[in-house]
Formats: sequence, structure tokens, C-alpha cells
Amino acid sequence: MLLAVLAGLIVSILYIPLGKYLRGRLAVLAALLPIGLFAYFASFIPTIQAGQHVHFHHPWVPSLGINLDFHLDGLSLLFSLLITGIGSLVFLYTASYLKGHRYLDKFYGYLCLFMASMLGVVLSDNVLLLFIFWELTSISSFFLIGFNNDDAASRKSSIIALCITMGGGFFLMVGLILMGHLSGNYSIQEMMSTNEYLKSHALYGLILLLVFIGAFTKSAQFPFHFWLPGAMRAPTPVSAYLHSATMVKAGIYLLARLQPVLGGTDYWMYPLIVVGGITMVYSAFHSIFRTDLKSILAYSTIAALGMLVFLIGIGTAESLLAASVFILVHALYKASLFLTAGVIDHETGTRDITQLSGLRKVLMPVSIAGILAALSSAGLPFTFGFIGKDLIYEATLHTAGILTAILTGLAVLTNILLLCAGFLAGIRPFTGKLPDRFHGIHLPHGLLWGAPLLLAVLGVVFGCAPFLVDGILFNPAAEAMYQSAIDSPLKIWHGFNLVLLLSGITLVVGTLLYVVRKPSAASLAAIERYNYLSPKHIIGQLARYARKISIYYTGTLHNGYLRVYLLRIIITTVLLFAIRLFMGGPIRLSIDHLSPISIYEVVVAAILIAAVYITVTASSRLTVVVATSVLGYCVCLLFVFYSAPDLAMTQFSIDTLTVVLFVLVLFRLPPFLNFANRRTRIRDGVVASAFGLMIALVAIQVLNQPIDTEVSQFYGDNAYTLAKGRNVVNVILVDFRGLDTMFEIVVLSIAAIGVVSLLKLRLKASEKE
Amino acid sequence: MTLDSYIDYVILPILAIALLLVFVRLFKGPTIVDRVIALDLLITIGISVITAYSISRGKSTFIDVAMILALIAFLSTIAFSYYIEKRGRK
Amino acid sequence: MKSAILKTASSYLLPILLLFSIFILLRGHYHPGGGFVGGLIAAIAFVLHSFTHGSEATLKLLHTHPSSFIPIGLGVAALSMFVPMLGGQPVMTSLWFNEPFPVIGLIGSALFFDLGVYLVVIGAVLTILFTIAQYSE
Amino acid sequence: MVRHFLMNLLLAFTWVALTGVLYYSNFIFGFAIGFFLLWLMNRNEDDQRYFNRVPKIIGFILYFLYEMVKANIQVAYDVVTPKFFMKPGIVKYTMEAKTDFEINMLSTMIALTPGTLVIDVSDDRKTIYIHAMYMKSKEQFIEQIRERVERKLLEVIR
Amino acid sequence: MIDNTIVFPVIVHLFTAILLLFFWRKTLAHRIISITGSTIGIAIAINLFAKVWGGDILTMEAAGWKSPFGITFVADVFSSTMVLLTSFSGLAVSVFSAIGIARGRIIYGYFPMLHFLLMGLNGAFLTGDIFNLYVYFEVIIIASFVLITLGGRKAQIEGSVKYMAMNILASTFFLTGIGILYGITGSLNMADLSLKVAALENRTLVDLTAIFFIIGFGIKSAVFPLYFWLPSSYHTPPSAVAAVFAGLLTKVGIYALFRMFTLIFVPDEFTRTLLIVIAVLTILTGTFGAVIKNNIRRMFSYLIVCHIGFMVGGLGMYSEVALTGALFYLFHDIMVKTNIFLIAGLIRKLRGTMNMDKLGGLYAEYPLLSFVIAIVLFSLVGIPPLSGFWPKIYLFEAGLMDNQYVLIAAIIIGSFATLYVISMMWAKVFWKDQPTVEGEEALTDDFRPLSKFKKSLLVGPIVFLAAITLYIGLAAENVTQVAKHIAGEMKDTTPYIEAVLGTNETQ
Amino acid sequence: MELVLIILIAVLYAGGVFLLLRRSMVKLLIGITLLGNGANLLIFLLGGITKGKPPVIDSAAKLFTDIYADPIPQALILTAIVISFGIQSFAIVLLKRVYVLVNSDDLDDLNTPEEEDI
Amino acid sequence: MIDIILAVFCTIGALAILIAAIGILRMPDFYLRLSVTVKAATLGGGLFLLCAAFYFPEEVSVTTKALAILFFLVLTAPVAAHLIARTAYLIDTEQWKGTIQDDLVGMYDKENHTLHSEIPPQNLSGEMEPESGPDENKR
Ligand code: NA
Ligand code: NA
Repeated sequence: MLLAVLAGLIVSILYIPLGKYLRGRLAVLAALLPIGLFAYFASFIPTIQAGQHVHFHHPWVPSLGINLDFHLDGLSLLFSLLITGIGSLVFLYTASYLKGHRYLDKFYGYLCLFMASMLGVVLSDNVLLLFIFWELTSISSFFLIGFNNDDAASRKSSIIALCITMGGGFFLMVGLILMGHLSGNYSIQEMMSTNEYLKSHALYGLILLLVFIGAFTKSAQFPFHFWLPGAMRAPTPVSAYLHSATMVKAGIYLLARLQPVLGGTDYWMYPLIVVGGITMVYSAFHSIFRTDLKSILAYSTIAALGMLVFLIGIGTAESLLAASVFILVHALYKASLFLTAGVIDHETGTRDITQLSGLRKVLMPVSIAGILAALSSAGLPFTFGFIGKDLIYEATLHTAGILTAILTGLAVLTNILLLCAGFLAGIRPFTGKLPDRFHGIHLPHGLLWGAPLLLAVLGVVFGCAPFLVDGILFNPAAEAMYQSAIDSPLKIWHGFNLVLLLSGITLVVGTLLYVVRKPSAASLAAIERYNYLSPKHIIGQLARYARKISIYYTGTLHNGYLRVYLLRIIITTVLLFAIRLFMGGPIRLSIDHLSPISIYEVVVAAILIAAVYITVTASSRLTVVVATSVLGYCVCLLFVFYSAPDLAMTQFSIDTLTVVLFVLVLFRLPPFLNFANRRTRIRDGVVASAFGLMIALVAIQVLNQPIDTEVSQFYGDNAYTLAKGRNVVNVILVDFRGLDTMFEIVVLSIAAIGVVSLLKLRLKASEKE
Repeated sequence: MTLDSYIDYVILPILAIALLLVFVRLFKGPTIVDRVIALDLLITIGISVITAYSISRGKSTFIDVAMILALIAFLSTIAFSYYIEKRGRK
Repeated sequence: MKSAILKTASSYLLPILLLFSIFILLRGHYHPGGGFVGGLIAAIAFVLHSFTHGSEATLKLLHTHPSSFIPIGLGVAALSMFVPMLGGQPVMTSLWFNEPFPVIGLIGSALFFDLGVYLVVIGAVLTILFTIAQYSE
Repeated sequence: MVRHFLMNLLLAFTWVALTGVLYYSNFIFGFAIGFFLLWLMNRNEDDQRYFNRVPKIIGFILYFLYEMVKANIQVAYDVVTPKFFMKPGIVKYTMEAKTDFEINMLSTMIALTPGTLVIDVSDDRKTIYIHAMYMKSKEQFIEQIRERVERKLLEVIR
Repeated sequence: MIDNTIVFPVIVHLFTAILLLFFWRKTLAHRIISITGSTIGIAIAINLFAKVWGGDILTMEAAGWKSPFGITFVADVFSSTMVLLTSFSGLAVSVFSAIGIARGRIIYGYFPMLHFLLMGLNGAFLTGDIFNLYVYFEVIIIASFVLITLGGRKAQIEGSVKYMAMNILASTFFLTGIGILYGITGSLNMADLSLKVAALENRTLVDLTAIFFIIGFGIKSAVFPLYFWLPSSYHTPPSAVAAVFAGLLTKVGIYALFRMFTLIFVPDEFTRTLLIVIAVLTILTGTFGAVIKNNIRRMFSYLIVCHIGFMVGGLGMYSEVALTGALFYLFHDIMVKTNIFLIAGLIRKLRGTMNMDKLGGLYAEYPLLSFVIAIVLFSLVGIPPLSGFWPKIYLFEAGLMDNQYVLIAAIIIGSFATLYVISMMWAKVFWKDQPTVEGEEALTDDFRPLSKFKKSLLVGPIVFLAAITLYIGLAAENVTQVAKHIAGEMKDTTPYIEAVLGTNETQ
Repeated sequence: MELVLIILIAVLYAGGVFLLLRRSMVKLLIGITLLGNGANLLIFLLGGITKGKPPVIDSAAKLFTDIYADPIPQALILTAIVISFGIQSFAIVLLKRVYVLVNSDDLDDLNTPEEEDI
Repeated sequence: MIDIILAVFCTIGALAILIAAIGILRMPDFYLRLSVTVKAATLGGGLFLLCAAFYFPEEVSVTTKALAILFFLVLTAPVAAHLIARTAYLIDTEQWKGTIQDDLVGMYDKENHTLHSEIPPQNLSGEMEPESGPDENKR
């Protein structure tokens, strides 16, 4: 199983060296991988049907509890088959659709990567492993959306999609870690056993919030839905595969998967119903105003995703079964419609439905595929869509109390709109009169129309004979969500009941709507007037504000003035100091055991202070230099008084050299200008004094602390006996702590070399780096 | 009164006062050359202070410091002259 | 600087100062001083010379550019730090000749280390000052 | 002359070595004994210069110290009393000293005498510019320098 | 255990640098010596790591003076890992520099400076003496001053003045802190300090002292509000230099913070809160800066700031999990940050600019190279399962354990911003067509004319570091083990202290 | 005496900081010098001051017979002085370059707008 | 006995230095200040060094050093004084109003600071040019 999951990954890497051979006729071979995998997963059907699960374990990062744990149950199987099945068709379709494209190999590479990631998502038992694959799907989607990377809109859409899905991913990650942390491990199967603890934990709400954000962003729920229409910039096979059939369902899958762990509470239910409900109505409504084929399909996809969230939110056995069926229903008809749209786009060069009509005359098999898919989406009897819709209404009608009416009403409304949208996309281009300019169109390669046709036909086949799949796919899938046996075979005919009535209403009203409402640029423009209320616009606006704030913040903070930076550092230090002093105990001041004061020391100190005063206030550079050297010489005297002859010597010679240096450098410079105004100077003075005070306070505290003389005692005792020197300071410098000195002269050497290079090196203009 | 304490209580204070006076000149200027000679004088007094201190403490080690001062102090005066003259010429 | 007096003075101050610098270098282990201060004094001697005679003349006097003292000094110091390791002792361990040498006294790796310091200081200080002086002209 | 000086030094060191007392006083004592012995042994004309020179140098140093103290007291008096008695000015002085060493010694002497200060030596090394604190007249001052400083100095070092 | 070989990582670069100085102005010799030296450096570092990982903490007492009397070198897993990563960065940069650095700079001492810098870094990681640490810090900063000014263009000088002023201020804080510590304890040996500081009763004084180190190291690690030097300067030097700086300079500050604040100043409530507040603000500041910059290196500079916050946050939470995360992040960050600046340099070679608006078309022109770069960039973003992802798990978990929701939010924001800017960069630099630039500004391609060998010297290091990054990501378990081990060492410093001070009897 | 020294150190630090906050790069450098001197004196003071007892063993003895000043702070300061000299000389030369570039030592003149980026 | 001699030496030295200090503070112009200080300070410092030389008689090196410093001071102080005086003149440092003589006027070549022993012909006309004032060095 590991191989199965990683096969796509491996193959996509193989594309790097081998890709160029696959660009030509051999492209069809690429489909061998999904077909093989489909067969592989199909081979598990009996096992799953028998109620068994398959588990695989391989250690990876055991210290994080992240291992390659794969778990195959009904839900995983449904998705795996969906991924590999539709994947096979999309791969085949692509071979023809992008025939001869110079990046075809890359395209397949991304697709393989995506497929592997998606399989990883649905098979992982470990939530973090799931998350890893989850993010990989976003990345492959990013590359696929931006596949036409010379198109600015493509690039923009891919970034938006990536940011939203991965941004949500970060929240999901925290949520999953929180779950794992609380339940003690990251295995979903294990978590199910601790689900009661999780649900009763104080952080349950936070977990839900984080997981929902992750799922909603991925599955394009309101208000994060807007990345999906943008994602339609991707080549059509991608739209069909990722953005309707599989990837966007990852969020649905996650909710379904976590339903037994986190579900069953009001906190779980209502947000899902509300968000799913809003999403489905909002985008179904939007879909019928679009004129671009893929746009219509995108909005109707969002609506379908909303519907799925909505169903999972309801959380009853019926609704979960409905969800699992609707996943496949939608995948079949929507993929088919997308692929059809792709053919139309490919052949006519436009996707504008106001310009498309009568294409059945030139693209007969395609029109069959489109119409069948549209009918399935409409839920006409004997299509798979009919069964799906029945189950939906069944599910909404089985809810309790006031909810029943509201939920059913919403479902009906959505379905009516979706029906209309489906007709717009699947029927309208083929009916009516063929415009003259489309007369020259020929039926394309068989792969192009074969794939949608097969999907559409499957929709009819399953619609007529649901027993083919119900027991092997949907019941196990729903059981995995519901965590108890569900055995309700799908029926084509339920008899005359409310559900049928609702289906009828849906059909009639929807068809009427389709007939009455003609899509036009004008109506699109009309609805776009309200764009400023749309989440896309609002979030975009927020992003612009964020950018403005960033510019302001960064510009204010990092304003180019070194002195301001330094001021901030000093103020920070002083503030921290003040805070800590405020928190901490009193400052102890004791003046015992201090040495007596003699006049000459005080005089030297006084001169020092006065010299500091001069350096700070003088307006002539030379005066400053003179005062600085006085300062150094006085320090030198202090060193003499306090028994540091070596220090005094060094201080003195270095100070003199510094003077020489200053003198060599300064003599051309103009005098100081007093730039700062009085207020600035006072402010700086206050800050500087505070800093000095702070140092003084610490110093006083330290002086109260008795010092441990163990080390200096050791030096004194051993300087002569062991290190053969009498000048202990020098012995320290060349022996006890000789390494310091070694690197101190390195510093000096570096400085000297630096001076040479700084003054002598003149780069040529051609020498850039 | 021993020599040590004589130096400590009489000589060093006198020298300290001298230091102060010179520093006042350094502070007042008015020209840069005044400051330079004040600095030079400060160092010479410094040499005396160190020598006196060395006697008063009985530690000949400090004479080494005085030696360094004598050897080097000269350089800073030269540097200042060099600088001031060069600047005056430009 | 055009001063006849200084010119004469500096030509006899140079050897005196150099002598002092070596004196200070050698006695560092017993009295204040050592490689660092010694090096500074030597550097100052040359700087003084360059003030009156110009840095070109001083460079000529040195035979080589002072910057070449830097790697030599670093090498001497680093070797005296490293060599004890060849004998299996820790870095920087002092190795001493058993018998004191006449005049200088005990000779050990510490002295070589100090010598390295001395050379580096001369090299670095002179390199810095001469580079600036040449640049300013 | 140099030969005599070296010989004298050698004798002084020998004395120090013999007595084994490495004090300055002992060295000076050894030097004096050596000088005396050498003086006894060398009576020919050529060698007389060395034996004349040493007492002259000592005499000059003493004389210079005396002058210095005298002038110092004068300056000190002027400094500590409120009223200034100075008549300062810069004087051009044409030297008799010729070599660099002579000029240097001369300027050092002038500089160390309180109240006088060497400002510069002309580039052709003929004149020296002196700042004097107490100058009754220019001629008198020049005369004073010539007689009391330069002549005596040249006598000793030439 | 006492082992002399601990100092080899320092000595190898010291001798390399000295040797380079002997070959002054001979550029070919410089290139060869530098690469050889760095290669030996890797061998030494691997050897050291293997020894330490396999056994005890190693110590070496310079000149044979027992701790705490002499300067002691200590190699625990933390330091030897840092040395190892430094050696990787070092080799990559020195190979890249062979072509990536202009001849003029090599003539004026580029390579000796690089090796002095590496020497200082290794010394800083290995020393167990706080004043010796200061000395290495100074070696590092002076070498970095020279490197950052080398060439002397106006932008460089502007950046370096700020860089210098703030780093000198940092050193002053550090030095002041050392003075205070010595005044309190009379010792400089870090293990000894650990015991003595722990025994102090006046905790206020300890905290006040700690502030000096926080500020000092905080400036070096570029945390809020002390970071200003970094975005002022990192876009100015040659990219190879910026790469070492980005990869290692701020990290040595982080290293020192971690060392000091786990060994000597065990964080109390005040310090921890402070660190977390700093971390949050740092992340946000980096975020705000990164999203508005259009120059690749300026953007990367702010990303450095942003990600420093992650590590400081980890230290602030101070649990074993948090430390593990922060350390893992540190390791990842060293490799990736070095690499992205090398990449910036390569892009500059390819196109002559680092302005994203003027760049484009790299994906079409160099697909394979783009693939490698993508791995690095995605590792930076932390796209699972690449290297930046794993530490965040620990950080999030630690944050949840410690109820640090604000910090978690900040990390999310920081990660999101990284994602955003990197995807923008990808779109602009790699996807977008090369915009045409006219006139004087016409872009130049300095890459194509190079020989194949020279090209490989430029690309090789990037691939090399990318491979290490990939390893960190895919073999996260191994890295986790290391990070966990170090976190353990940090929480329980007894083995460290015993290794340093306990050897008294054996000598 | 320690209290006087503390005042002195505080003044040095404060003066140094004040100078760091000026626009002129010369003042910046002088400020750094002041801070360095302050730090050195601080180390010196906190290590404990002893008058007139340099840590040099008498030539007759093998050990100290009297108390002596702690040599460690002295050694540390010595190293610190040398290091800051190295850094400072480099900084001074940088000042020279700044002056050559912008013809003043006003740091504000050095700031370049970001648009000049390559 | 020796202590008393040393005390006397020290006292004279200290007084000399004090006088130099008072002198530098009180004297009305730069040249006078310089004139007063160099000698007095050298004398004072020299006396202290002599004291030291006598005070540590058993340490030959100390005595040598003290004498060497003394020698060095005597050698360098006049040179330094001359240099700064020359510089001061070159930048036209003002002289006291009581100054009665200035032979240096016009002797310096303003361009290259060459000093002539006779007034050069080209300077003859400009000999009486007004001094440019002491502010020049503040430029
Ligand atoms: Na002098
Ligand atoms: Na020494």
C-alpha cells in the first residue's frame, strides 16, 4: 500500500529525467499508473465489503508519532476509487487535450504528485500524515492552476488558491495537533476511542474552529469559496479532476473522516449546516448568472460542496449515506461536464455560453455526454443524480422539528438553481442553431470525447442499476462515517411520497427557470454590481489594508535613522529594567566595606566627568578629540591608582594611537552642525541619564554581593610556581587565558586588513558581487 | 610624618590641584593649540603623579607606566600639530 | 612636517624607542609590559618616523610592507598555541626550556606567543596608520 | 677620545664586577676611579681633550641648572604675582651652530631655559626664531643667548 | 571526557586564514585553499559530531588549566551540531564565492575574512567560557564588518554603518553583562557560573543581569525591537556574504541566547514572558516587512527576522517540546537561509538584478534549477514534509500545552506571510515572462558566458545545501532525535556541568 | 571611593548613549569610545578595587605575601581594550569612507532611498 | 636623612608643576603659556623621577628607568614645544597685546610652510598684510 500511495510521487520524480520521452505519442502511457492503481484498489472491494479494514504501518518520524500509517475502510475506498478512476480518464483525456504541449511531462508530473497526495489524504490514519498529504495537494494544485504561467491572471489565481488553502491548512494543523495532544496520539482510529474525552474537553470548541477553517478553505465554503472560480484558470482536465471531483472534496473527506471523532454535537452540527447552507444557496444562485462555461461549473461545484457539508452537518445515517452517494454522483456528472466544456473550449476557442449553440451538429458524442451529465445533475429519473437527490431530500426530511422545513426548503432551492446551471452548461451549447463560424469544427480525437461520455454513461448506468455499487461502496463509506452498520440499498423507486413530489417540483421549476432565463452579459454585469459585498472583495480589501498597515508599520519602524534605532534599543532596555525593578524587591544600598576617598582620586574622577561633559557638548571636532584623550588618560591614572599597571600602559598607548587615527581621518571634515533641536536634546538627555542611572543601580547591587576569589587566588598561587611568571596579568594573557589573547590579535589583524580593503579596493563597474 | 604619607597628603593633592587648573585651561581653550598644550601638560603632570604614587606605595612597578607615558605622550602632541598645520594649509 | 628639529630628533628617537619596545616585550612575563605594549611602542616609533620623513621613507626603512608582519605574527602565535597538541597536550600549554638563557631568562612557548602578539600589533597598527596616511595624501 | 671613554666605561664595569655590588652609586664610583687612573696614565697632548672635556661637561651642566633655576624663579614670581612684568616678543637669532646635532642641542638648551621658547629653525638652518618672555631689547637678548648659551655649548661639544 | 580534537574546528579555519594571508593577492590560490580548508572543516565537524553523538560531552581545558581556572572548550550535541551545520554552510559559501565573488574583493582579503568568520563561529559554539565567547563574538563582528564593507559601494557603506553601530552596542551590553556576572560570582566558566548563579539569593539582580544578555544577544539575533540593523544591511553585501550572515550570524546570537538562558539564567516567569512577547512582536514585524518588499534580498531579510521569532518563542516556552521545535527550526533555518541568499546571488548572476519586477522567466529557461530552488523555497515555507514543517509541529504542540495562543497565532501569521511572499516570488521571478528592460538598466547575464565548471561551482553549493535541507525534511526523525537530545541537555544541565567541572579529580 | 566611581561610570555610560543618539558619525564613534571606557571601568570596579597592590609577584618571592589586586578583570579589560581599538580603528576608517562618499559626517546624508536597489 | 632630601625634591617638583599649572591658566597668550609650562613641568617631572631613582636604589632597573624617562623628557619636551609653537604661529594664533617684537612676520611661505631666514622678495610687499584672525583654525 505504501508503494501504491507513493507511486505517484515516484513517477512524478521520474518525469524529471524521463519526461521528454513522454511528450509525444507515448503520453497515453502516463495513464497506466492511475489505471493500475484503480485496479489495485478495486481488488480490495471484497475485503471491505466483508466489513474488514486494511491497515499498513511503516515508521517514519516515530518521535513525533508520525508514521506511514495507512488505513483502508469504506470511506477511503470510495475516495481511492474515485481518485484513481476519474484520474485514469483525466490522464487519458489530457494526452489528447494537451497533445504536443512542451510542458506536457511537467503537467503529468504534477498530476501524478497530486494523485499520490490525494491518495495519501484519504488513506492516512495519522492526522499529521494526512495533513502532510493535504498540503501537498494544495501545492500541486498551485502548480496546476499556474500551469499557464505566462498568464498574469493564472498566476494570481494560483497564489490566491494556494494562500487560502494553505492558510487554512495552518489552522487545521494546529487543530490536528491539539487533537493529537489531547488524545495522546495522532491515529484517527485511536482517537475514536477517546472521542468522548475530546468532545467534553474545554478546548473542543477550539478544535472544531480550527478543523472547520481547514476544511472550509479547502472545500471552498463560504466565505472562502472565491478561490475556486479563479482556479478555473487551470487547464480543463485539472478543473475536472482537482477542482470538482477530488481535491476540493478533501475537506469533505476530512469532515466525514472526523465525524466519528468530533461529530454528533451541536457545536459540530450547526456550523456545518449554516456554512454549508449559505454556501450552497449563495453559489447556486451565482452560478446561473455566469456566462463562462467553467465559471458556471465552478459555482455549481461550490454549491455541491456546500450541499455535502450541509449533509455531513445533519449527521444522521440518511444524510451520511446521501453524502456518500452524492460525492460520486457529483464527481461523475461534474467531471463529465468539465471535460465536455474542455472539448468545446478546445474546438471552438470560446467558453462563453451566449455565443455557443447548436454544437450537437458537429460534436455529437460530446453533446450526448454533456446532455446525459446535465440530466444526471438535474436528477431526472433513471439517472444517478435522481437517486442522489432523493437521498438528500430523504435526509432533510428526517431531521427534527422546525429544521425539517428550513433544511428541505434550502435543499430544494439549491437543487432548482443547480438544475438550471447544469442545463446551462450541459445542454445549452448543444441545442439551437449552429453559428456559421463553428461549421468547420470536426470531431476531435476519441480520447477527448470518450472520457466525458464514459463518465456520463456511468451516471446513467448507476442510475438504472444502483445495486451494482451500493453495497460495495456507499454503505461501507457511510458506515465509516456513522460508525455503525448501515444497510439500506439504494432504490430507484420509492413510491409516491413527499420526496418524489419535491423532486418533481425541483425538475419543473428548474426547467422553467432554464427556459425563461437567458444568460447574458447584461445580467452578469448586473450581479457584478454587488461585488463589493462579496467575500472576495471584502477579503481583498482587507488584504489591501493589511498591506497599507505593513507599509506604514515597516516604514515607521525602519525609517532609516540610525539614531532612532539606537534610541529604541536604549529605551527598551531602560523600560525592561524599570519593569523588573518595579516587580522585584527593594534595592539594597549598603556603604560598608567601601574604600576611603582621597582627594587626588576624586580630582581625577571629576576631571573625567568634566571631560565627558566637554565631549558631549563641544562643537569643534578637535576639542572633542582632545577631551576624549583627556578622558582616556584619566582612566589610565585610575588604573594606576587601583593597581593595574599593565592596563594603564595599554590604555595610554592605545588612546594615543586613537588620537593619531582620529587626527589622520578628521582633518578635512567640517565642524559639527548642531542638528538637534532643544526638545530632542532634552529627550535624549533624559534617556541617556536613565540609562546611566540603571547602570549605577546595578553596580551598587553588585558591590553588595561578596565576590568569590577562588579563581584569582588560583592564579596568584600558581603564576610563578606553575606558569613561571611574576606578572600575573601577563601570565593570564599568555597562559591561563591565552586563547583570549590569540583571538584578540586576530581581531586586530582583521581590522588592519579591513582598513586596507576599505581604503584601497575600488571595484570595477563590472564587478557586481 | 613618613615620606609615604607626606606624598599622600601633601604632594599628591598639590598635583591634583595642578591637574584641575590645567584642566580648566583645557576646558576654556580658547584656541585648539591651547588645548593641546594643556593636554601635554596634563600628561607630564600625570607622569609626576604616577611617580609620586609609586614612591608613596613603594611599588616600583608603576614607574613602568610613567615610562610608557613619557615615551608616547610626545606622539599625540606631534599628531595634533601635524593635523592642525595640515588643516591650516588646506 | 617640515621641522628640522623634529627630523633630527626622530632619527635618534627611533632606535631608542625600538630598543625600549624589545625591552618591554621580553620582560612582560615578570613586569608590566609584554608583547602588546611592546608592539605598540615599536609601532609608535615608526609612526613618529613617518610623521617627519613621510610614510614612503618609513616603508623603505622597514624593507617590507608592515602588513606582512600580520600573517607572520599570527603564524608564530598560532603555532606556539598549536605545537603542544602535537605532543598530546592541550592547546596553549606552555612548554619551557629547562635552563634559563643568559640575559633573557627562561624561554618558553609563552615568549613565542608574546612575540607573535608583538609582530601582529606592529603589523596591524602600522598597516592601519600608513594606509590612512597614504589615502589622505 | 671615544677610545678613552670606552676604556673608562670598561674600567667602571670591571669595578662593579669586582665589588659585585650592582648599584648606580657603585658604578659612578668605579667610573670616577677609572677616570683618575686613565688621567694618570695618559699625559701626552693628544689625549688631553678627553680629560679636559669631562670636567667641562659637568661644569656646563651645573651652570645650565643654575641658570634654569634662576630663570624659573623669575617666571614663577611673575606667574604667582598678580601683575605681569613680561615684555614678550619673537626674535630672529642667527646661529653659529652648524650641524644638525649642534642646532638640536642649542634649541633644546634654549627651550629648557625658562622664558624662552624655540618657534622654528629656518629651512636654510641659519637662523632660529625664539620667543622670549623678558626682553629688554632685541640686541641685548641676542647677546645674552650668544654669550651665555651658544658659546658655552659649542665649547663643550665641538 | 577530555579530547583535544574539539578545538580543531577553530584551528582549521585559523590556519586556513593565516595561510591565505601568506598568499595575499593570489586569487587562484585563495580559491583553492579556501575550498580545501572548508572541506577539511566538514570532515572535522563530522568527526566531532560522531564522537559527541556516540558518547559523552567532550571537554578540552586550554593549556591544561583545570576548569574553572582556564578556558574550557566544551562539545556537547548542541555545539557540535552547530559546528556541523556551520561547516556545511561554510563549504557551500566558499565554493560559491570562488565564482560568485568579484576578483577585486578576493584580492583584498575576502577569503581570509570568511575563514576568520567561520573560525569565530566555531569558537563561539565550542567555548565554555563566557569571556572567551565575547572574544569570538568580536572576531565575528569585526570579520563581518570587513565583509560587509568590502567593495565600499555607497549602499554597502550605508548598511554597514548601521550594522556596525548596533553590533558594537550589542557587544557593549554583552561586555557589561560579563562584568556584572564576574562581579557577582568571580567566575567566567559557564558551567561554574551556572552553579553560582543558581545559588544566588538576589533574584532581582540575576534578572537585571539577564536583561543585559537579552538585549546584547537580542540585537545580534535581530529580535524586535532591536533588529533594525538587519534589514538595513543584509541587502547590501555580495550574496555569498549575505548568505553566511543570514545563515549563521543571527543564529550565533540565537545559540548564545539558548546557551545562556538554559545554562546560566534559567528563565523565570519574567524572562519567559519577556521572551514570548519579544517573539510575537518579532514575528509580526518580520511579517509586515516581508510582505511589502520587492527586492528579493530585502524580503528575505525580513523573513529572517520573522523566523527568528519562532526560535525565540520556543525558548520562551521553555518546555522540552518547545525547545525541540526551536532547535529543529534553528537547524533547518541555518541551511535554508544560507541557501536562499546564495540563490539570490545566482539570480543576480543570471539577470543582473534582484528586483522582482524586473525579473522573470527563470522557470522556462532553467527548469531543473527552478526545481531545486523550489525545494529550498518550499522548505522555507514549511510545506510538509520538507524541513520547515516539522519544527512547527513541536512549536504548536508546545504552545498548546502552555496556552500560548497568541504565540501560536503569530506563528501562523508568520508562516502564512512566508507562504504568501514566497509564492509571489515564485510567480514573479520564475513564472512570469522576463520583462524587457531598456536603456541603461538593460539586464545582463553573467551566467551564460561562464564555463561549465564555473557554472557548477555556482550551482553546486545550492544543490548541496538543498540536499541537506531535503535530508532534514525527509529524515526528520534523525534530526528530531538530535533536537530532542539537545532539548534534554538543556533541561537537565547536570551532565554538562559535570563534564566540565567533574574532571577536576581525573587530572 | 566606589560610589564616586559608580557616578563616574554612570556618567560615562550616559554620555556615551547621548552621543550615540546624535546625527554626526564622529559623535557616534566618540560615544562608542565612552561606552567602552564605561564598560571597562565597570568591570574593573565590580571585580573589586585595591589600591597600590599590583598583581606582580616580588622578585624575591614565589607567591604573594600581601594582598593583591584581582588580576582577572585587568586581563579581561586588556583584551577588551585591544579589541575595541581594532574595531574602533576600523570604524574610524569607515568614517573616512563615509566622508568621501557624502562629503559630511551627517548620517542622514548617507541614507539612500530604496528605489536605488538593483 | 634620605627621606628628607626626597621630600624636599618632591616638594620643589610639586611646586614647579603647580606654578606651571597656574601659569598655563593665567598667562595672557598661547606663547606665554607654552613658555611657562614646558620648563616648569619638565623640571617638576624630572625632580620626581630623580626621587624615584633614589628611592628604589636596590632595583637597578628602576633607577635606570627613572633616569631614562628623565632623559627622554628632557629630549622630547622642547621638540614638542617647538612643534606646537610653530603650528600655532602658522595658524596665526593671536599674541598678547604687550608683545613688543615679531621677527617672524612674513618669514613663512603660506603655501608650503617653508621658513626663510631673510624676508623673501615676494613677501616684501605683503609683509604688512593684516592678520587673518584666530578664527581660521575653526574652519
Ligand atoms: Na611631552
Ligand atoms: Na603584559
